[in-house]
Amino acid sequence: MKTDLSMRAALEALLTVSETPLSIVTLAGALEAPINEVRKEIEALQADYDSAHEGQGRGFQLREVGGGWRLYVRQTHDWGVRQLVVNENPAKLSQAALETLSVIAYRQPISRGQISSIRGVNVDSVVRTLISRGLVVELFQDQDSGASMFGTTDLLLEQLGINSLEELPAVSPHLPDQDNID
Amino acid sequence: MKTDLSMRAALEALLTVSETPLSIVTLAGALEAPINEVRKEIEALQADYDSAHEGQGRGFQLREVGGGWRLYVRQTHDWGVRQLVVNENPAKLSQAALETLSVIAYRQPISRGQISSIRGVNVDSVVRTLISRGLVVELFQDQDSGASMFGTTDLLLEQLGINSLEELPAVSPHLPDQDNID
Amino acid sequence: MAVQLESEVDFQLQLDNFEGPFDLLLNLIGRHEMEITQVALAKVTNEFLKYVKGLDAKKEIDSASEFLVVAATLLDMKLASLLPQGEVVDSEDVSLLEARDLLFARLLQYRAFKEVASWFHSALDAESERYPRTVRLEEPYRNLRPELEWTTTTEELHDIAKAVFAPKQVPEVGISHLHAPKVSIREQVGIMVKRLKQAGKMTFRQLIGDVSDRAEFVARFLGILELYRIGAVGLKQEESFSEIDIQWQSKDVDQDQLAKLGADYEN
Repeated sequence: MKTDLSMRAALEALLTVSETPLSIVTLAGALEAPINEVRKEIEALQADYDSAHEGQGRGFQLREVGGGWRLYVRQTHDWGVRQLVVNENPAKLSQAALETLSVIAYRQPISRGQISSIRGVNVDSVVRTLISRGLVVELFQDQDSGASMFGTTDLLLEQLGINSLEELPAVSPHLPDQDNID
Repeated sequence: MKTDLSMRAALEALLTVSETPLSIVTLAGALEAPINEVRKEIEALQADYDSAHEGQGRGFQLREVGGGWRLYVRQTHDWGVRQLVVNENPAKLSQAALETLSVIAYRQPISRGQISSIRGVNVDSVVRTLISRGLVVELFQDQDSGASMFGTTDLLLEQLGINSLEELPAVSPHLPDQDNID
Repeated sequence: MAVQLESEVDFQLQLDNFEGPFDLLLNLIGRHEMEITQVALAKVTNEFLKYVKGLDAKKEIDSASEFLVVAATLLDMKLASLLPQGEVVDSEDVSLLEARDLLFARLLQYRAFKEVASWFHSALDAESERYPRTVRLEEPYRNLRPELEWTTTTEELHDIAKAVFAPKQVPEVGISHLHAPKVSIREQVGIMVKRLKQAGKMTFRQLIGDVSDRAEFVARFLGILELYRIGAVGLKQEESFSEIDIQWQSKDVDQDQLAKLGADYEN
């Protein structure tokens, strides 16, 4: 049987990686622990985070939302987070992002690996940016490879002022077949 | 002027929202705080997390990896997390790719030809794979030979779980000097 | 394709299993449970040569030449070990010693990187089991991002696409490891013709006496063969491994033909 403190640490581990709120039942299942105890320890953690740093609380807090528990930024620190978000997300797309976007526009549906082999660099973070900007979406998963296949959105068409991808001027006929590229 | 504790909480907030390692410079920029202090407080947080819960450490830890700081699940708790989230691991590198990667890591900047001469085989396609995985980049072109010179990326450091090339293990003491060999 | 090897243990080697000559050599030495020493190299030379014989040079053109270089060095070493140990140190002995040391050095170097590659393997493996926090930015904060400033027109996007899709400059074949500056056979022929015209007759050893570089050596050898082909020189060798005499034969050889000699090898 685990001591309370090690269960508390195990709960922290789960909360660290979870994107969605975790219900007490889910947490108890993952740790193979009684529901009552899990609830008790979760609440102890919440109090711990709220009272830390001499009562001002940690930069994150535990909140029960929609039937589950999740780590959130503590509101007090909005300012720093806002600065970080602004600094890390320039208003204009970088050249790398534009190049990647053009590859996706002309070659969709296309996987990250296929884009990489055309551009000759790793494109993971650039694709993430394009998705977060709403210009690119994951369309589906390739049945064979399991790779996510990406395409462009209506927002891109809107930004370009066109109605459909067919209005994009064709690229040169020298263009090698997709098959020859990856 | 903020007290140390409130800076510590603000740093926690930034680490909570970030999906990538944050460099001290980025953190200091977001908080408009001196770099020295940020580093001091980050290290204090790291120690805090490691010593919490009566010395067993919190379920998360702060690690400096690939040039930045990031929250990770503490290794002790990986087993619990594994049931909850699926790690999307990229395909494993081949033996040839691993050997080429290690040559580049220790001998950068290095050209394809120089790698070939150490490995005794043509390395073009392996280098291409490493580039598209984001582990290797072309640094510059050699002025004399025009050859592309390659080096490793921060992403490699991140995926190795280290913060700088200096943390690589020493190569065999028998290793002769490059100059004497090619 | 598999090669049967002479060995206490009967085993077969699959050609595809080896990444280059060092990989093979290390494996052979490892199978005999020996450290990398001259003795070890001498012992595995036969096995290595058998393997090289089985190389499909067309299929493995990339690595075949490397295998041959290593095979040649091993053969040299084996020959040298058969010769009586004299005190005479001529330039051939010195170059043999150099070739041997180079082979040792490269083999050790290869092994060192192979060892360290296993650290990379385990570090990458271990780290892929770690869990960083990768939680997407919370909704309210996502809206804090500065609005996207879109300034790219359809034409510009098209231009970018064209540039990205344009065939990349073909990466130069890695020849820098051949290290030597390019040696021109035409040039080497010129040097040799001048000397032969003066002397009338020289041994091949004399003709290459001033050569220190392997590529130059090869160029002169090929040059002699070319000269022989157009009838400019006669060749005579009394017995295997004895001196090769080269006789300048044609005082009125076609100068055009002579000038073009070796041009086929360039570019």
